[in-house]
Amino acid sequence: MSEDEEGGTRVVQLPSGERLLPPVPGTARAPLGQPAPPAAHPPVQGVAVVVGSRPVSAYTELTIEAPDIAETAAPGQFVAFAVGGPTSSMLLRRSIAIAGVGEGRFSVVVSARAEGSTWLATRRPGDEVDVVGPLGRPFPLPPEGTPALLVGGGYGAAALVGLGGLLRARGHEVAAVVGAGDQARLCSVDDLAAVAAPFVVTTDDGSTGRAGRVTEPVAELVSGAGVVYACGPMPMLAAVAGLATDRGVPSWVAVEESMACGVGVCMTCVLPVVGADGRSRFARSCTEGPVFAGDRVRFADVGTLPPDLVGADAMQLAHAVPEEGETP
Amino acid sequence: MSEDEEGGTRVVQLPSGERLLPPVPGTARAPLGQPAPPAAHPPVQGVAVVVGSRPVSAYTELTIEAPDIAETAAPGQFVAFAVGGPTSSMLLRRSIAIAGVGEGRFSVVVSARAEGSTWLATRRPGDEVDVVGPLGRPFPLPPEGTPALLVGGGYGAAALVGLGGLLRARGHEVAAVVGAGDQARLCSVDDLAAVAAPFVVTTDDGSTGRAGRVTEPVAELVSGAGVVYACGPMPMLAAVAGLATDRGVPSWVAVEESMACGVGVCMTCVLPVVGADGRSRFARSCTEGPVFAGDRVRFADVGTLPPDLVGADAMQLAHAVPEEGETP
Amino acid sequence: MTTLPEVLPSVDMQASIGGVPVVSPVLTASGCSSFGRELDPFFDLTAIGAVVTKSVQLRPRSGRATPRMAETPSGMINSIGLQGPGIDGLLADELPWLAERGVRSFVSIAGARTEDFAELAARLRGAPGVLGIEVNISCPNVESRGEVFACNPDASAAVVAAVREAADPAHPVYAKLTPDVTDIVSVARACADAGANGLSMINTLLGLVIDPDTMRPVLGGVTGGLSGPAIRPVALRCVWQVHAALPNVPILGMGGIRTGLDALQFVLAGAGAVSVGTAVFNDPSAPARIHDELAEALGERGFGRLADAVGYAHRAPDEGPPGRHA
Amino acid sequence: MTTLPEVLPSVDMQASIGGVPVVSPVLTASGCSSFGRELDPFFDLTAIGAVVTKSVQLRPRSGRATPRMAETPSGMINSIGLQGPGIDGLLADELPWLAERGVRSFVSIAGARTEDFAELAARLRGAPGVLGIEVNISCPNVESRGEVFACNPDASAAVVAAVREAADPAHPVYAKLTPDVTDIVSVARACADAGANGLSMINTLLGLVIDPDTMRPVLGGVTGGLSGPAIRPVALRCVWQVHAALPNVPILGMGGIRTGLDALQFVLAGAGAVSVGTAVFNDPSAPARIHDELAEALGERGFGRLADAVGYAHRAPDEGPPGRHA
Ligand SMILES: Cc1cc2nc3c(=O)[nH]c(=O)nc-3n(C[C@H](O)[C@H](O)[C@H](O)COP(=O)(O)OP(=O)(O)OC[C@H]3O[C@@H](n4cnc5c(N)ncnc54)[C@H](O)[C@@H]3O)c2cc1C
Ligand SMILES: Cc1cc2nc3c(=O)[nH]c(=O)nc-3n(C[C@H](O)[C@H](O)[C@H](O)COP(=O)(O)OP(=O)(O)OC[C@H]3O[C@@H](n4cnc5c(N)ncnc54)[C@H](O)[C@@H]3O)c2cc1C
Ligand SMILES: Cc1cc2nc3c(=O)[nH]c(=O)nc-3n(C[C@H](O)[C@H](O)[C@H](O)COP(=O)(O)O)c2cc1C
Ligand SMILES: Cc1cc2nc3c(=O)[nH]c(=O)nc-3n(C[C@H](O)[C@H](O)[C@H](O)COP(=O)(O)O)c2cc1C
Ligand code: FES
Ligand code: FES
Repeated sequence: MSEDEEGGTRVVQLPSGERLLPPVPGTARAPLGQPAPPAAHPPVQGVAVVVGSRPVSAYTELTIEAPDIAETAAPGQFVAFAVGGPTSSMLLRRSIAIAGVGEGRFSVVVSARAEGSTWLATRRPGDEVDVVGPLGRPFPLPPEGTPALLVGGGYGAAALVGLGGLLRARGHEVAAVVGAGDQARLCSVDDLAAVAAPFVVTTDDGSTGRAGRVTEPVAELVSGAGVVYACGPMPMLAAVAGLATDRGVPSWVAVEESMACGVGVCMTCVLPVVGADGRSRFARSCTEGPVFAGDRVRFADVGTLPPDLVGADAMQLAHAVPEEGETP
Repeated sequence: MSEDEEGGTRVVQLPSGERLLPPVPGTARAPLGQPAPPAAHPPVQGVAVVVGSRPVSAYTELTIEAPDIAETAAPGQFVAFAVGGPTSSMLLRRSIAIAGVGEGRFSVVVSARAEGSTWLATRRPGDEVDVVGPLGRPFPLPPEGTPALLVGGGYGAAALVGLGGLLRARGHEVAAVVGAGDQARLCSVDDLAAVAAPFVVTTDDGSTGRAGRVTEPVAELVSGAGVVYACGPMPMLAAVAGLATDRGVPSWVAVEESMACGVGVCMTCVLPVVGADGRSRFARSCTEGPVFAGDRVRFADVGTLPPDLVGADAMQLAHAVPEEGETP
Repeated sequence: MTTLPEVLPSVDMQASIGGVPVVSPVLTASGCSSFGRELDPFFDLTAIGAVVTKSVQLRPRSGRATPRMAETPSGMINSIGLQGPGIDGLLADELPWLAERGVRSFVSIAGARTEDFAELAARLRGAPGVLGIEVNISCPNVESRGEVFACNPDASAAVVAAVREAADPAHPVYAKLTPDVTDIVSVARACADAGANGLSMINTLLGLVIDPDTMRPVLGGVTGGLSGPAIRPVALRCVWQVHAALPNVPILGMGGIRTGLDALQFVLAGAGAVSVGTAVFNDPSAPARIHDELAEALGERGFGRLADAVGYAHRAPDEGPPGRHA
Repeated sequence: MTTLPEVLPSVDMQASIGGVPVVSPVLTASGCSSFGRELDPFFDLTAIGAVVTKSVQLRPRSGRATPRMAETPSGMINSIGLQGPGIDGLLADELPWLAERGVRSFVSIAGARTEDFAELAARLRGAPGVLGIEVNISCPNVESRGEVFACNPDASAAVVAAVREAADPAHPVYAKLTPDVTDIVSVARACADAGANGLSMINTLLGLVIDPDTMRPVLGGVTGGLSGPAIRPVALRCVWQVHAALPNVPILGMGGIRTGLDALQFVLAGAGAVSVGTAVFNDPSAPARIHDELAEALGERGFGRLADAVGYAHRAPDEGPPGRHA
């Protein structure tokens, strides 16, 4: 797993010995989790007013007045913001998970990274933002009575708060593990502590909670869970999904891939996913995700072109012939 | 003359019968005014804080804390602002005349036109702006005792306020004519009224003051003046300079040409000007202007390539041969 | 769904794609609206000229490994690798969905050999709702050591002729040109002479971005295509040059169109219709918005019909300002 | 004058222009800093690699009628028409001013015939403070119906050979290439084979903007050159391709450089030095700032010397992350 809570590492290194896919020959394996079903409501686009902004550890929580989004969003979905204002040189939207909804408003937790997310994190109450949402597929809910384990990394924990509340309201037992590189990059600790027990906090540097990665407490808690939900950096998702799959527990992960459009038209946000027919394809994380069954995502192959992908054979040609401008 | 106070019209149409240059053959003509000398101080670049913003008729007056600029600027000079913030798609600076200086601050009057000037006009106290200045050549001051006539059009009047005060402080008689399309586009009326007598206001639509152009009162007042200073749209400058020259009165005009750099390195801001040697050249309005002797600017030729310009002969070649991409 | 502000009733926005009338001169751009479905929540797909579908090849393609894009100043570069379902998937799943809803599709096809293009065109005969065919010749030609077809007038002409021959005669065939050539007019002329009913201009410019962290090219494919407002002046120049040289060849203009005034520039330069690509990523309802803004801009300038504005910027210097052209 | 923040002492920023050492790899770009004087108030001109002077021709030129520029998204187009004092004015007024202050000048020359270039190069023999000659071959060639020299490998080679022959042997000669060609590597190779000591890349892209009010092209010259951050990915692609094909030919990289990280991309792609053009209009002290930012960026990435980073992005996939390259 990477040190980098804000993501960016593409090739996932799992703790040695662990393999996610394909299954070790001869090993008994549960059937794969179902693909997450699409959302019930289509997205809308419009200008919305920022009604609240507050620092949340290393991040900024924005609250935005947008009844049409707030009233239809489900946990696991995200929104996409235009950034930089009308004369911006930044054309692409920034995708941000919905952290909470209520009273016609929704909230997001923004980590100021490069220029676009920094612009977003510096919006103040009264400012207007152009936002599209709710986008993507929500976390599917488990059968009645299933105990759930929630695992959040960095600002990813924020996306689990709504889910935690919903599960508790429906009578599920909820456990949670929340981790980050250090105390400042922990997020939504109080909100998740209020709905989850046991509730474990980890930091890589031990600045608060248990020292180390989320994987240790997850390994301890997963056997007691009937379903695992995870949101955070890709290496964490890979590890958590791996632990769940190994124990035969279904898992749902909300992935984070670089997105140009957020609405499914550009094909930039793909990752290799095993489809309902058992064949792998490059699936769009914006419209076919961001929530995928944890055992369907081929984490180890992210950033590569696995030869068994549907249509990978047709690419050979392109690879044999150097395209204009590529080095031979 | 054009209706458009905010400029844009390039080919100057003077009231019929009037010709500025070349002189009507046989007409006795005074020697041309001297080229304006360069400023005493070089420009500086830096970030400055907006300390005041207020609406001034149809415009916005900004006050900016920048001692290094405020303490060296002379009337007629301008500053150049970067616009749109760090992620702006607008690369070029916007040139704005300095309207006043004092206490380490300078003020400008901004007309929100397209995106860049609109961004500038919406800056608020506390905001930071990146500004270069003071730029260009100031208005040369007349010999002691010379009565001066100031003529301002639209927001151009603002650039004359400092000059008016300076002339009065040095004991000159000062008259002024201030005009605009309508009342809302008049500017600096009170400031100029305080230093000038006679003081005449005109509006094209008669919404306040005398109905009509500034040219009528200027024609009446120019004979009483020993020097004329004008700032405003190009067609107004052409007409005022023409009236002054015809009466043998020297004039100084502060021109407004589209500028990419404002500091003299790009050659986009040129107009045909008669040089000290009597030959015409494309002169940069940012560094050789914006203040020119009114009888040196070939207003009627602006936007054309007069064949007698130094180096125009070398362009024939380029014209004979269609360049790539030009229609034949 | 965005409700459209009322369009000035005085401007007739009917346009033509190679002779086939369409209700709007605004289309999507290939690869920037997938097969149209995902934009259905954002605007009425039947109110634009057509959905230009993602370039399809004979076989399904996985596309390239990620990363597939990088944002650049006022633009982006991409290297998707033509991920898509292949012609069978297009005919089985995508075209019927569009046709059922009355959405016109302008089908973009791509191949590695001249015969691929011809076969694709033949397969589209009789397909429901197809308005015509856009031939994406900005692909490497395996038979010419991977040289891009559109970089060579002869290779371009060969593809166009084969497609025109194989295609349904009712389907106008547009050749989509790359700006990455020394002389775009010669490629345009070769395509027109080979039977193209129109020209789509421009495809992306070849570009590269290096990641300052990895210190290697960002894209898995090393180079990628630059698109967005950054390239608009280049696109306008191409449209201008080709319209000046071939005033009777219809042009579908594109490259950085984000507003109605941008679209107006393309129309004035000679485009009879326009495609909106990268701007959709910023604003998924851009095609409908741009239609309305263009109608308004034309009306404000005294045009009664879109058709009268096509190529208007080429008028001789002594032709005065526009009157009402109704 | 901007006071420069202290440069990381560990990075050796010495660069070379065709073998001649310079204190900084950052230069100005021709036509974007006039003859240097106007930038003197903003930074120390002796602390950059050189001032690349506005392209000069044999005779003084008035340049074109205005308007000469239009702002575009993250860029601008210009059509100045090479306004300038001619070689006599350059030698009499401009070069002595620079030389007196110890500022190195990289003199850009332009012409309409091969002989013009040769004569200009000869005139520069012995001129004070001249570091070398940049040959702006992106000009129309009167002897070839106005085709731009740089669009044709043979015409480019002829100019380069004539200049190399006529120039002071101590003056490195760089050919400045246009990106508006199908195959920039073939032009680059022709120039290198003809004796160019290096290549400057890229000149502007041919573009056009239409004024929505006049409904005609904005520029007096109809088309103009597109520059600024908008074109950076195209410039980087050109540098990458040419460095990949001709790894031993020095490259002066330019096109949209605005920050040290932008400059770093050019260096990693293969440029031994860079020119800063349009960014100067936005920030007149940009060359000095970019020098400092580049030094810092190199230091942060473990490079001890600029020279070690040149072309670093081309390393094979199995070569690991950078260590310290001192
Ligand atoms: C489904 C989803 C949910 C997310 N939720 C959150 C959240 O709740 N809080 C938060 O701070 N961040 C979240 N992110 C990450 C966030 O989108 C990126 O950090 C942000 O886009 C980076 O913008 P930038 O201007 O700082 O970076 P730049 O690198 O300048 O972005 C350039 C382009 O790349 C895209 N991009 C770069 N990194 C990412 C990324 N990791 N994911 C998606 N697109 C990317 C941007 O959208 C933009 O188009 C989420 C991403 C996804 C996909
Ligand atoms: C010496 C001088 C003094 C000026 N003083 C004032 C003033 O006091 N108040 C005021 O409101 N305006 C003033 N202007 C005009 C002002 O610079 C332009 O209105 C403004 O740049 C337009 O910016 P925009 O973003 O609205 O227009 P855009 O058309 O989007 O500008 C695009 C580019 O063209 C340049 N440009 C366009 N029009 C002009 C112009 N008229 N003059 C110079 N550059 C232009 C811009 O600087 C920019 O680089 C002055 C201009 C000059 C040359
Ligand atoms: C992500 C992406 C994918 C594209 N895919 C295709 C494609 O499959 N076929 C094609 O002809 N053009 C493709 N293009 C090019 C566009 O159709 C269009 O020609 C180009 O992007 C310029 O227009 P724009 O600036 O409006 O995007 C693609 C562009 C982008 C940005
Ligand atoms: C206003 C302007 C004038 C230019 N004049 C010249 C010139 O005289 N000779 C030349 O070789 N390049 C000229 N160029 C091109 C630049 O030197 C440079 O190659 C190009 O602008 C790309 O770099 P940039 O994006 O940093 O500006 C000019 C560019 C601009 C913007
Ligand atoms: S971000 Fe465009 S398809 Fe997913
Ligand atoms: S604005 Fe650049 S030279 Fe005057």
